[in-house]
Amino acid sequence: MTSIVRIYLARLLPQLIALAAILIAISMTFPGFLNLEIQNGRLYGSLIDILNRGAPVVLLAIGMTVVIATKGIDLSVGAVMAICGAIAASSITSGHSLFETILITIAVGILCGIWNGILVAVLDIQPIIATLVLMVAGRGIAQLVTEGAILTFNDAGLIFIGSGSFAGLPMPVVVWLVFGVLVALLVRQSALGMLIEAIGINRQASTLSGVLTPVLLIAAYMLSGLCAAIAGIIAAADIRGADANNAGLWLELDAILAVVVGGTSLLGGRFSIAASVLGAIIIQAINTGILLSGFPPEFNLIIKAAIIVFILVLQSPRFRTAFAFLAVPRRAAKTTEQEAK
Amino acid sequence: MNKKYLPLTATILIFVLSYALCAAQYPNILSTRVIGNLLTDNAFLGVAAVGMTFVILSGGIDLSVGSVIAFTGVFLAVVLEHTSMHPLAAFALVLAITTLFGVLMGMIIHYLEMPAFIVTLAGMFLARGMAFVLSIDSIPIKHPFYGTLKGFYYKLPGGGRITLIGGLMLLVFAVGILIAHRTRFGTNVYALGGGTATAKLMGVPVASTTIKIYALSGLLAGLSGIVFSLYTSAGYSLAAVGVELDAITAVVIGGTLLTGGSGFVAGTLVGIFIQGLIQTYITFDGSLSSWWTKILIGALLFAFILLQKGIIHLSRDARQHA
Amino acid sequence: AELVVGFSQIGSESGWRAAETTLTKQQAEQRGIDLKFADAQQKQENQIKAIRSFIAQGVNAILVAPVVATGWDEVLQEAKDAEIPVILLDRTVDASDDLYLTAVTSDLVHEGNVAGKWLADTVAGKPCNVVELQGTTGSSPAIDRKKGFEQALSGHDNLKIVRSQTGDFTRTKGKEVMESFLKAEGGGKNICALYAHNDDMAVGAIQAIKEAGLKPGKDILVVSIDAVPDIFQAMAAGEANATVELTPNMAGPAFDALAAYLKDGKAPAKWIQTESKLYTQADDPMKVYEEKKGLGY
Amino acid sequence: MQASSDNILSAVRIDKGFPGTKALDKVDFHLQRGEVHALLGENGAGKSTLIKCLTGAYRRDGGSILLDGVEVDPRDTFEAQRLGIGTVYQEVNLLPNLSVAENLFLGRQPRRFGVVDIRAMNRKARELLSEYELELDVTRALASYSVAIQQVVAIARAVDLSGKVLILDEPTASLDAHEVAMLFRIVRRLKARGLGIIFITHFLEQVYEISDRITVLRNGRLVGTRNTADLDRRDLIAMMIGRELAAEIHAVQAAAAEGGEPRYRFRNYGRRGRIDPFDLDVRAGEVVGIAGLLGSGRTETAEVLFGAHRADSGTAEIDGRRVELSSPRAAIRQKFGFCPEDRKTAGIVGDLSVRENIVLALQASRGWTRPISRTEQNRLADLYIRALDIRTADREKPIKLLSGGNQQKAILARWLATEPEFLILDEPTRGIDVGAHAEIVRLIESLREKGMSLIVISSEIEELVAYSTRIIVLRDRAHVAELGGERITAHQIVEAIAATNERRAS
Ligand SMILES: Nc1ncnc2c1ncn2[C@@H]1O[C@H](COP(=O)(O)OP(=O)(O)OP(=O)(O)O)[C@@H](O)[C@H]1O
Ligand SMILES: Nc1ncnc2c1ncn2[C@@H]1O[C@H](COP(=O)(O)OP(=O)(O)OP(=O)(O)O)[C@@H](O)[C@H]1O
Ligand SMILES: [Mg+2]
Ligand SMILES: [Mg+2]
Repeated sequence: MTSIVRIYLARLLPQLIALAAILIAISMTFPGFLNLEIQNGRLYGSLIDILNRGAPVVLLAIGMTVVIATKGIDLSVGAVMAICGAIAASSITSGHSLFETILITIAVGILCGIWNGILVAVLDIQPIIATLVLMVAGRGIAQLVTEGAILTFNDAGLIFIGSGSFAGLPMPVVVWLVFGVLVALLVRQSALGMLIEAIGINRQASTLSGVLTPVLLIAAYMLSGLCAAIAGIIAAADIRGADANNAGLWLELDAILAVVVGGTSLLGGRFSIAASVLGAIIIQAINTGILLSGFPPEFNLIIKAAIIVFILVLQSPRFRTAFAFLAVPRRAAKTTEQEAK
Repeated sequence: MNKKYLPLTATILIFVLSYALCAAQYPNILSTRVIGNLLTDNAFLGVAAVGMTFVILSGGIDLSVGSVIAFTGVFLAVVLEHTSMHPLAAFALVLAITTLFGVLMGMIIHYLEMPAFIVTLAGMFLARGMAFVLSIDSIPIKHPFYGTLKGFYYKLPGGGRITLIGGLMLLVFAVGILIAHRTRFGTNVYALGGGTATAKLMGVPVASTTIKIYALSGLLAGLSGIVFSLYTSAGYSLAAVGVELDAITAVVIGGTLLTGGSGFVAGTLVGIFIQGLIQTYITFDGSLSSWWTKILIGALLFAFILLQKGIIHLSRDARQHA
Repeated sequence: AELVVGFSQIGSESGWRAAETTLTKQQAEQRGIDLKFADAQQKQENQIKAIRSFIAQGVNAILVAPVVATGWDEVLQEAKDAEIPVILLDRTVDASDDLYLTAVTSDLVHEGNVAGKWLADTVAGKPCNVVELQGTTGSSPAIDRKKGFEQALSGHDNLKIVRSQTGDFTRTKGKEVMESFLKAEGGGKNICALYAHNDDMAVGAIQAIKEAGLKPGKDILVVSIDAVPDIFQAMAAGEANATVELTPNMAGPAFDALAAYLKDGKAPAKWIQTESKLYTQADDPMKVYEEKKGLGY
Repeated sequence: MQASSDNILSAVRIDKGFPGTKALDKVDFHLQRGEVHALLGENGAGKSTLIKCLTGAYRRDGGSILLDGVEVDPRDTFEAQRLGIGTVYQEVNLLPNLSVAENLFLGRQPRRFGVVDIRAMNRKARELLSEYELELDVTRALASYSVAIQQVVAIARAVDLSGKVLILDEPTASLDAHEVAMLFRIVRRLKARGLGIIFITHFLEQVYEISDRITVLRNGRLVGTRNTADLDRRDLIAMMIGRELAAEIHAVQAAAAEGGEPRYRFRNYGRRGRIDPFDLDVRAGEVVGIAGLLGSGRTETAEVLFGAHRADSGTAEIDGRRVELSSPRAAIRQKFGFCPEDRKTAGIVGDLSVRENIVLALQASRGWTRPISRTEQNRLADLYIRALDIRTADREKPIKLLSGGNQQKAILARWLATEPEFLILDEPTRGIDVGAHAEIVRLIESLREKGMSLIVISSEIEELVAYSTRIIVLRDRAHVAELGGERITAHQIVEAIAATNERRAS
């Protein structure tokens, strides 16, 4: 058991270090950053904001991780978020119950995933382009639902998902924590994880070994659609309205970034849900840090770019090997000495 | 016919067919004006897409082009406004900067073994950030030389024009085709796309090729920025958002595989025209709401990809049975 | 024959924009005009393409809502050469004014100014820390509304902008940025007023203020611009204090000017300025809300 | 040993370690001018690693390299090529997406006016390949040719690049007798020109046929260098595996299958454009060998049988019951198994561990909802690592880091773990060392004895003779002859291939 924990920690170490470094950097520029207090029965503070605001990207990153593990990519998640937010809002305003609304919305998200999956797995279209179709058209569909306006709602239940709290934590945090653990368990306790990795590494060999490649590929995109649906509900519930024009806009890039910061290769194969979640939190920490820093907004992008490059350099295999060499220069020097004699 | 020309042929076929279809509905689409516009309006995209083609052929991707275009425009506007530098000198300077930017990204990608997607994503943030820092305002460029350059065009019968930038795009494509298919560098690009490890074992200079590819993309993004600044006579930090996706789409519609190693620069030109045609068609129709516009663009994109797949599939089968 | 007018719209990035599109279509329909609509997806190059296409089609007139002020000379010249009148909607351009017939816009700087004046008058000399939610960095409303607001504040040393960050004109970002403002300024105790470049960001920020346990509209004054329906609901609930109207009906005056011009060649004034009306809680917000909510916002 | 002036290439005390493995431990190697030097050793002995260190593909940890008595340090393979070292690396290492001609001349394309002269390049490519009796469309992508042809192209490229030294790492693994003979003619010619040639193979006949000296590695260490003429086969094997081998391939005739009803009955089975319809019966406890020239359709037969390419004509029956073998999954459900020929692209799942590669097919057939427990996975992996003697530091090592032969064994293990009843092996002994070779042959026999039905494709006729109860001969994508019982001899098979050849020719 402890060895499993250790393996896990070793895998997540770079991400944990990066996150710690960023948190420390922010708290140095902004002293009150680490403060936590209880307010209205829920935890309140910048750290909680990071977890809360990070919810959509965390959720998207969970689905994206699995898709990327199959050597795919899903550019449509932002648009699917918008569609699902719009569906949720219009369903709740047209009188459906909360339960029905969530059910319908999730079904729509999964349907979007199936569409992407069929394009990739059955029609054999390259994932970037296959999902680009829905990325472009999807936002149009979302706007069609809301007719370009922000569709507001007042259903207390739906709003609760966005800004309520449970056990002292904001609901979005509870949702992604529970969902993340569920997906991680599903993937790792079943054989799904390994089979998906096999497909991502060598699709042909996997198919020849009897892996049900198309079905698993579609399932991966379905999961991504599901994640986008939940993220869409949270985003809409957060502002009590569905903003089809802006919900999830460019979030697909953040989600991909989160997966990569989490150390999953874009070439497919080995993946870790936990690491991607950490990656998403790192990205949100950067965003929140920038907001707290008080720099003029013109500098936002430069700061973000610089920090990302920094983290990625730290994680790059080359840098790590160079670091490993620095760590053992003594022994190496000794052997060469001996050889000289 | 050689099998490798199949995607290209399919793309051209689809373009010709759909052009004919559009013309049947709106005869005006055949006017030289529309054809001239197709060249001029897509010039900056075309120039950037040539660089993107090389990057994608090598198995990489460059998400920074849109931001680099914006940066170039703002840089030119600021320089021309605040100094007495001649535009040509400013062009040279900005091209040097964007090329260097590409070199840097290439070096990070190669030496630090980081995925191009992420490195260029950071590059995208950085370039746009630099544009913001230079100026958040949109700055008009009033230098008389710009007027001179715009004065160069070839008037077609019927009111259409082949403008300088439209011609420049065709030239860039011609040079791109030459580089891709008739130089050792070009073959090396394809070699990288076929597999970096193998290419390395075969003696391809992977480091210098990778760096040159991103340098070329940076150079062409810069050139595209110049074209864009000529096109709009202005520099604006929010310009050209998402152009990288348009360029990637054009490259892929043009029959190039995103996995690298297979495709044609010429295909990208057709891809650009197909996208331009979609836009023109939608404007000519003029009855679509904002949302239906998006949905239709997505649907047409899908239709093109599907058609391409279908044609390739059919002709493969036909040959096998032959 | 009926009049064919091309309309190049920026896109559909906000409810206000959707309302403008709806109203333009309505106005065209009322006048029996065949409106050719082109959505530019936020891209200037698409707008230029659309205008060129309109010219190629030979429309009778062109409406443009320019996404940015610069870069229009060439294409406007082409329209002029083709003798097609162009009318600018809701934003002006940086080009010689003989290239277009007229511009129907509000004055963005003035809008910021109205908001600033209201705030200065309301706090009446008391010291007040203001936080500002900017629009999309680099967009002209963000730049001008900031400028106008700052102009109104100059000379009032009691008013100080302590934090200013972009909220991208969206509710989500408005809420997120406001959350960090509240944290950064002692839980909101140091903030006396919020100025948002549009109502959507204000609506998001109001929620953030409430979730932080403060009362928007009282603990923190809220003033914003656009006058979309939802802000009137907030005003009715006492959670927002004032908004400056940017009317989405730019097309009405534009079509009127066009009709006059086509009828007897009477060139309208180069600038038809729309009113930047200030609404406060005193203006029966619920009634305005009811009026506005059917307009496609 | 001191580097003599006759040495064209010397490697002194080469060290190379990988995380967890010491692949080369102070290895000395001296190659003389005008000799063919065989580099031998078991799978994973470090042969390929030594080659890669010599040619700059890997950075060595220590030691020096002398070329013509001058110390050199090729930083990459490009530099090695410039120094006159041409190399064929193990597994075809060419670019499938480039044309044949581009592969041959990559990096040194003929130029005119600064641009590549494609016509001249294609002409030169055709000339080059005509020496190898290959008439190819050199403008077509390499991927459209079979592994064997790709191998010949790789050899042609390396030979053309080798001014001083030619290195061949298992070049003959996918070649048949005819191509091998051709290759040897070329090697002899280069040798006469004074080149030094390093030759790695697991075929000992070839070693004795062509090499002058032999160097043997074991576990990354140098065992010794001998003159081929002075070293007999038994001693050589002992040097390689560190002990006496009981028997290599026992060239005993496999017991003829008892009569009885065939379990598997394929009628008029085929796929247009790939393999002509054929009839095939396989009984339980029978090994059907498939022989034929390169590109004769052996692999295609296997793929159609396994459903990797769906048959478009004919029927398949198992125990008299009709079955649809429409996909690998369907075939696996009927307890089929298939070890593909091209292990790099169709066999291994590179980044997964040896354990995961072994359990993959079993897990796939159980479905994702019924995971094999970790303990069970470990048990299976350990079982087959031991049973097939897979050389790996531990079962968690990514399979791509194993040597080629050991990868092959792991794929075999993948199928054995599913306990198949009908196993198709396409070139199962390719790239496998003598010891393991004998083991695999023994394994095939024991599987047959247990009542399994096997189809084995091999280019090694001797080997086919050893274990087949029946042999099918293919030519031009058609099954043309069947040999059984007494008629299974190497001579008869060669005759059958040749006879059909003549019949076609006439
Ligand atoms: N890149 C690598 N990383 C880690 N270990 C490696 C790597 N390449 C090879 N090895 C290990 O080094 C050892 C030597 O491998 P090598 O490929 O040189 O064997 P070989 O003698 O060529 O075997 P074969 O006959 O099977 O080709 C093996 O134990 C292998 O697992
Ligand atoms: N001499 C040749 N010239 C051109 N193409 C060839 C030649 N030999 C084989 N091919 C092609 O290579 C493919 C290989 O077929 P297949 O794999 O079934 O052959 P095989 O008998 O298994 O041979 P191998 O020894 O390569 O495994 C065929 O599709 C054929 O078109
Ligand atoms: Mg080897
Ligand atoms: Mg074969």
